[in-house]
Amino acid sequence: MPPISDIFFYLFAAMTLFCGLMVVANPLSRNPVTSAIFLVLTIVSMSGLFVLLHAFFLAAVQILVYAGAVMVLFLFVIMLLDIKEEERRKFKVISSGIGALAVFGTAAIFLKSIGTTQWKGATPTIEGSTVALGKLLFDKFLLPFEIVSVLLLVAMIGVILLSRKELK
Amino acid sequence: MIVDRKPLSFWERMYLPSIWGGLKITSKHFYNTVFKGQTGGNTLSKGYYPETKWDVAEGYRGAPYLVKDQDGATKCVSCQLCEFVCPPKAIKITPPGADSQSADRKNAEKMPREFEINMLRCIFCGFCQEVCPEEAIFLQKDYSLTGLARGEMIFNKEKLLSLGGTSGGIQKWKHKLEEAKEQEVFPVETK
Amino acid sequence: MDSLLQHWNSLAPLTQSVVFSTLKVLGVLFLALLPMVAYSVLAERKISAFIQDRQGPNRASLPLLGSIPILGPLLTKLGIWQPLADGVKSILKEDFTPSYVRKAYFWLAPAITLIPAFMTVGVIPFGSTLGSQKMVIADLNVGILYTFGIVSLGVYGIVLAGYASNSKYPFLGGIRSTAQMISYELAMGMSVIPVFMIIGKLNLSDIITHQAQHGWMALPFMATQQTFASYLLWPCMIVSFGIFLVSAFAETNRLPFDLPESETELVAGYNTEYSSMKFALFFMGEYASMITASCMMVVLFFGGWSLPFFGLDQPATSIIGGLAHIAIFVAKILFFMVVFIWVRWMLPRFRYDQLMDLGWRRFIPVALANILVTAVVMYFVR
Amino acid sequence: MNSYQLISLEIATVLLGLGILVADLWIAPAKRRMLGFIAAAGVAVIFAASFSPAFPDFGTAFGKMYVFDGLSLFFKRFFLAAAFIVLLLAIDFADRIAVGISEFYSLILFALAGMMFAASSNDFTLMFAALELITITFYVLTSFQRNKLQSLEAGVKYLILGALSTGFTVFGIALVSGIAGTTNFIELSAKLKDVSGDPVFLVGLLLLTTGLGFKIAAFPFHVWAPDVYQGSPAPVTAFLAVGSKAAGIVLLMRVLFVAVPEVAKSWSGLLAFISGATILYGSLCAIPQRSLKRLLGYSSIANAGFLMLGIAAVNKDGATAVLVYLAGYLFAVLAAFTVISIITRNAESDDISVLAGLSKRSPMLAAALTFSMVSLAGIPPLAGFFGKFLLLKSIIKAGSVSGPHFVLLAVAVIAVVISLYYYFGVIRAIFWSKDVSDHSPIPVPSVMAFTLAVCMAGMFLLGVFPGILVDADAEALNSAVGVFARLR
Amino acid sequence: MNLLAATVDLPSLPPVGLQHYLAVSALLFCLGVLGVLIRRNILVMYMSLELMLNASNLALVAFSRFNNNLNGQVMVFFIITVAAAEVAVGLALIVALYRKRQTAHVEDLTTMKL
Amino acid sequence: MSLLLTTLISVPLIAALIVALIPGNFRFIIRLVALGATLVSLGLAVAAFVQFQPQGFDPAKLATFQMQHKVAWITSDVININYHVGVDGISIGLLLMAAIVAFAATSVSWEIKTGEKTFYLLLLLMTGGAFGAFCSLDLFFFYFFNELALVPTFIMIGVWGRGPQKNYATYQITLYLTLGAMLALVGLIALYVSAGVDSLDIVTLKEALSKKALSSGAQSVIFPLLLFGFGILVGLFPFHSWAPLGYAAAPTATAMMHAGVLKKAGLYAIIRVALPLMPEGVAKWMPVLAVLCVGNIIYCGWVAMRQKDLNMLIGNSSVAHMGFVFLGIASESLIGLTGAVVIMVAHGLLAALSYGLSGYVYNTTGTLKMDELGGLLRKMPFIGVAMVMCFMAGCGLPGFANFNGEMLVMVGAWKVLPNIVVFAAWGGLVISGIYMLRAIRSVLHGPAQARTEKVGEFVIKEPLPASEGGLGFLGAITAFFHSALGGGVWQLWRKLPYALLLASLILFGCFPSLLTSKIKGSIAEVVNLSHKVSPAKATAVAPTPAPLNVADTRN
Repeated sequence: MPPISDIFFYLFAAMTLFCGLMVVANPLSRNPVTSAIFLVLTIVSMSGLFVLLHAFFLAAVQILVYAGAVMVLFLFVIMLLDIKEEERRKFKVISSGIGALAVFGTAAIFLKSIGTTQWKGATPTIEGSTVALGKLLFDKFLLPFEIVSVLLLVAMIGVILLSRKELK
Repeated sequence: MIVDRKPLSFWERMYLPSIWGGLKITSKHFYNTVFKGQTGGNTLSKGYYPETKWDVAEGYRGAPYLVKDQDGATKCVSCQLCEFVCPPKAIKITPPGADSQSADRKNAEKMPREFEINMLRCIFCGFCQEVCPEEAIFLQKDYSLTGLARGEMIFNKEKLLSLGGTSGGIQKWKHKLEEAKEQEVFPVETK
Repeated sequence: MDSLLQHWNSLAPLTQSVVFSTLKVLGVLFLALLPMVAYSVLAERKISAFIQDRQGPNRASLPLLGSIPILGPLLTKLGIWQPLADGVKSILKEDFTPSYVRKAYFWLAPAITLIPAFMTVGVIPFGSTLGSQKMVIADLNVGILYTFGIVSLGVYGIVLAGYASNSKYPFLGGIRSTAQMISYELAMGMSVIPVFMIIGKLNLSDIITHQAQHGWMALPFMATQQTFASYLLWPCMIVSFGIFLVSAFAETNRLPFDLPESETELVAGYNTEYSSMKFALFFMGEYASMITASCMMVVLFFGGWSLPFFGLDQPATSIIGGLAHIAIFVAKILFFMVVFIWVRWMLPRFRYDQLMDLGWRRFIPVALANILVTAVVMYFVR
Repeated sequence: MNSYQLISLEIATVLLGLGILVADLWIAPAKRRMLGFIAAAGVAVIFAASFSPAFPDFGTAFGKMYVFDGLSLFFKRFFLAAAFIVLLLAIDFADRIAVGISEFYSLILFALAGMMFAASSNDFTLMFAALELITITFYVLTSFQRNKLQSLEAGVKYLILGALSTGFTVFGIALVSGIAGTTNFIELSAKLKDVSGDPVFLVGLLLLTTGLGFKIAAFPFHVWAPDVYQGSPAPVTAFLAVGSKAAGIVLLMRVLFVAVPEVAKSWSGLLAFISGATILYGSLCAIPQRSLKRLLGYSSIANAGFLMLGIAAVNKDGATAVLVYLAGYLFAVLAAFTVISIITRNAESDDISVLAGLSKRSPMLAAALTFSMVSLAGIPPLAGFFGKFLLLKSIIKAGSVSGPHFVLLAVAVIAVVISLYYYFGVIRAIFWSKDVSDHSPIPVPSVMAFTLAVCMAGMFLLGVFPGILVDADAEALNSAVGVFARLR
Repeated sequence: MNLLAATVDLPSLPPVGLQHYLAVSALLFCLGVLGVLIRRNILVMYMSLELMLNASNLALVAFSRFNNNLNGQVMVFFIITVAAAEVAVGLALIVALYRKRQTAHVEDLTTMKL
Repeated sequence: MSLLLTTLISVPLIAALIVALIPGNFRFIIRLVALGATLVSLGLAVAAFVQFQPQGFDPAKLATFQMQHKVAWITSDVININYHVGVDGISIGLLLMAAIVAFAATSVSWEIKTGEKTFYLLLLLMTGGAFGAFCSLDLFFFYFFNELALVPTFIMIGVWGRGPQKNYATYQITLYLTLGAMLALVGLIALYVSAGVDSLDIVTLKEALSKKALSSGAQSVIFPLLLFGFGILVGLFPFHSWAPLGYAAAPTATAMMHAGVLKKAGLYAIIRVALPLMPEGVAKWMPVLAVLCVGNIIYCGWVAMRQKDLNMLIGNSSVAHMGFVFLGIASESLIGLTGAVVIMVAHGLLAALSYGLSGYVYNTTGTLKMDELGGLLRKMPFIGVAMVMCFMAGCGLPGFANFNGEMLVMVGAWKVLPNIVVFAAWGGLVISGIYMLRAIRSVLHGPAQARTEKVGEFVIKEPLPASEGGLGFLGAITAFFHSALGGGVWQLWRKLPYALLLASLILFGCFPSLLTSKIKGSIAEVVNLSHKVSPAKATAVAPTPAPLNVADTRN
């Protein structure tokens, strides 16, 4: 009888991968909205995995930022642009097939190497406590934090510049 | 023409006075209703709707019905303009066929074999009345149409005519008939 | 009975907690939340009627209960049975699905709207303790983040409803709602940061405990031991609360920010094409999120279940105390529900650009400044 | 040593950017060009300040996350010099941008700050943050001419492939730092013995290299470069070709030579393959190009290959050669883009035919473009030659250790010949085009003339007296934190 | 636990460790790459890229848990932040392109060809 | 330590700088500056030639270079390069030849009518580069200067070149020469890396490698790189096709400078670097070179016979002449190599003269097709006579310097490569005789054709541009020179370059010891070093110790 967390792991992992697959290769629909919704589901189930890894803060942030903001933005744009053209296009079988083969090869390499790696880590004890994370962020990782803040400023400027109406 | 908006003053921009004003008004009404019993039912009329029916004023435009002229003849000539213009597509007219009675009076062009208004669809917009060349359809005072089944709410020609009553007006067919008769009496010399 | 208790005690602690959790979930959901939603609809109708010189629902009656002398007509007049009638109507009405909608999303959207609103309640401590059980379904360390996370998912329902309806007014409503909710989520999130700066925890139970001891965030005098610091921070908290309150209106799509469903412009926006139960779900979702928002305000700014009188600021030791705390909590929620409803009939709808302007150019800068000021004040206080 | 003193150059740059951004609010639109001068002057001051003797000694900051050593200082100066010239270019470019000229300047400055941080990063976290600052800024910059479809397409292509590279980089970082248990390069190198055999670690490192390969447009991760170079505004292309590429190179050097030196040695065959393929691909594809910017795009791919050559050598000569080569490349490419920017001002096309009769219309531009092409081709006495010389030397030196490098050497030689072909194609268009339709002299704004003078002076100075640079570079590498000093 | 044991009979699976998480993450990453390769809609490609970033997040959190340090989680924090910024810029760009070109399909980006 | 060579190199370069600063419409002044600079450097070269002390060879120690000047340029642990100039017997003759040709080339450049400024600038750069290449003792600088001289070639052919195949020729010459240069560069770097003395200074290298030779593996790689790299620069069969084409398309001065001077730099490098430093490479690869040089001599001679274009003929014959030099090198004998150097000098003068004359013919008649020319001897007596003499020198008539060189080479090679010498003699004497005489007949003799009907000799006179006349004092001086050069002495002046080249050819033809006495010591060292590793072979080739027999080379 596996521990309950393991059961949840398999549950969430299966859900993550299934929804991930549905994002990229949904046999029923090539509608971008469907992809987006499945991506939201992927993210939500992934935050379940985060919880299993005791990263509560990140689990919440994952949902808050990704599902709550990023994906809404995606959906917003998809709807705004009314993008559904791909449904009408012919699916290029050969090039896609080659791409898929390459990816399967890569996946095989990944899995093989993960399978053969010798992990010598200790038993996990760490908790993703918000306080510890915050302290680390403002102490050891202060510099990247500040850089990211500049980055956000840049993104803001960029978005405003790119999306504001043409003056002429 | 572009009219510039009046710039808001500082307090207007803060929204607070408006909120206060809204609060004052609503509280007053709330107090009056709850504690003084000054509801619309009490002050404007003598009760509430199902018991006390509302008297509509003159010129109220409710459900559309068909009307007859003074002679009891159907005014509608089945031109289907109202069917065409009806926004919710509530009107359905079946024109007379070759073998059916064309009109119930002399010298008229034709009348509808069937004329149906689906009152579930009708929005009382009045376009049909507006567009009718024969003044055969009028919005009348009925505002509360109820029924127990959908089928009941589709009013056919008989029902519409019976509900609509008589409306005089220009009596076009009568005049036409008279004109025709006059021509028989005084034939025009053509040489 | 004894044997039952014995059997219960013999169960593993985990099993016990699972059972308790299930009970709490079911209890909160079906005994508290759904009735509250139903009756807030009634409250809304009643209050709106009173404000507009009307009576409001006063006719729905039950066959037997309605004929009880005095009480029966009174309850009927108060509209107590109206929610039941509404429910039955929603279920029995024809569920009309237009032919052009995107079916899957059309069906999903109402459910997606309702679920987040209900899920949020999970972390809210609606009472101190009842017996040995903490009156919160899940006492998360990152409770507030969880709340915000789940709330942020609420927008999907509306967006999808707009998309699925495949018709212009719902679509515009959905788009508006997305932009509005994302914008105000930001202001809302920033407005509560000062609270956490002061308290230093993200756990909602801890927040209430802190307030019970040091005064409510928005009313610092509501404490047994009043501190100078909390008075110094009062202005900051007032600003925080103000922004939170207004943002809550926007987040729940309530007037004066009901742009997504403004009936005069958009013919009720995203739910134009919906009818019967699916519409009812949207309707319930809105009221559920109002309740959630009220809960959040109570927890964050008004001391949750605590009251600085009669020793009610300490976690309850008796069943009575526990029930009293729950009652206090519910009472506070009701207060805010009334505020929500009242405001709806008090203020006209904003224009969309005003709404965005208010969110982005007033609230966010003010919230940021508030964080800064709070930090400075805290630096000098400590 | 105070951490903040060490990052004072970056702080100054960011503050300058913010200042420009804020100053925009009070400055009349007509006078906004002035902001460009302020920005350029500010960068020049920062550049000069980096030579100040009062400047702090080398050291590390923020828990060894940030290193300030010779290598980073060299690259910082490099980036500052590049940004200075790019800003001058941008001033002239201002009237071709519909909106947001002051944002244009400040974005360049922010990208510059990102590059400077990248040069100093000694930790995956900092590296990631800096890299993303650069990349995201460039997403905006490449598509800055929103009214041009080309610019937008370039932006989207850069976006998708840039994000892809970010994905690779991040996953690589995850695996590498996860297996090693640390994100710090130096700590990682200390633990390298334990983990270097781990397949996941190696896969992660490969992904990381791939991601960085994208940034420098190395084969087979080069696909974005030609389109993006062609579509972007000229100053952005120039900055992309010089700054972004150099940032990729310095990070590649840091990762390979500081974090995983032993692995880098054993991978030199792979690196050599990438380098050779990049050189050959860039050179061959450049031949049929008609668009000048696209031509330079392919040439930049080839040049990325040459830079990889120095890295593939995995020795100190190679590292030095990379630095020398970059310095020469800087002036040559910037001069080329300056000229292109001036010429295409009225032409609205960057087809090679716009160069027709340039030698008559504006001898100065003709000379500048010729010199930059000659320098890029690697012909003395210009700066490009010495870089190629050192690169060849380093690879021959590495070749005396292992065999595949000789193949790489042959490829490099062939590519130089090919590159001469297309560079001379440009020179040919300048000097002896048949169908010259326009004979009017091209006005050269004084800013641009100054820019060209700086570039040409740089090219000649570094070409005739490379000693200054080589000494400085060797010293930079000697003082670099990590294992540079141990490289043979 | 025994509550579940009473009702569900699960097949015996190996105890979950780091490698399981890594495998999930690697597969997710590959799915992302697959999406970028086979889909031609820019927005879906971009979503696939987000999938790749998420895969990295999972790997980092797993490593963080099993390495007993928080570095990985900090990294994830940065990645999420940066990804959000990237998406904002990216979508703005895509919208700008759409306004100009009325397409969100990579095969239509053909202004620049050899 | 002497600044003479540095001055020599810098005079043209400084002049180039001055030209760059003069506005482009002061054409006459630009010409004057260029001419003055080349004249000054000619004087300096003569001075150096006179100053050079012929020296014997002491096998015990390495030769010292004269007039050395050394400045540290880059000293770091990555690379160590010094500016180091100096001359020995091999280079002094070439230097003088280069100076003569440069002056001649500048003099005949009156034909250039467009873009003079750039043209003279490039020509001066080329001159400086050529001087630098022959003087440099640091191989880096050798390469550097060589490239410096090569690049202007491409541009000059492209811009001022002629003929329908101009573009094709430009590309071909550019790519071939770059390929050759790159191969050579790789060879040089490999030499630097494997020599292990952290220097490219020929003196240091010689010293180090004579003590500890390169590994045979390194030698067998580096030697062919240098041989073929530099060989391509020279036009070694089968990499020669660029040369005739390029020269046919080049403007006169460029063809003169390149065919005469720059080509020699490659040969010079082979003799200077490849032979003495890598004896094992020599032993391995010399047979190959010997075979290839037959290709040069016979094949190119044969091709030359078929040419209808005068320039193509000269080009191919020039490549054929290079075959003799390769033969001399392949002989690895003192006499043969000395002969090779003599041919290099002689051919430099000869090629310059040929191209100068053909260029003149082209400019007056507008064609170089031999069947469109004819009767020029009567129309242009001076040019005609010079051309006859030039062609005679080309087919190896005694009295001209070429004869001495070819003779020496064949004598030197006879013992080692008798079969090849037979071919060479056949090619050099018979084939070249055939095509040269044919050229003389069709160009100079016979009836005048349509094109040559109305031409005369040295009648070109152009007015001084107004922009230069009105310059005050400077203008007065300019006007003086202009009238002096363009007036009474005009014709004489235009004859000067041809006369100078012809005179040098005859001078070295009649007094070969002027050259050989200077060359022999240095060549002896080269031969000695190139045989160092395989003593058996060395004795077989040169039974008597080489230095003692030097005197025999006087013919």
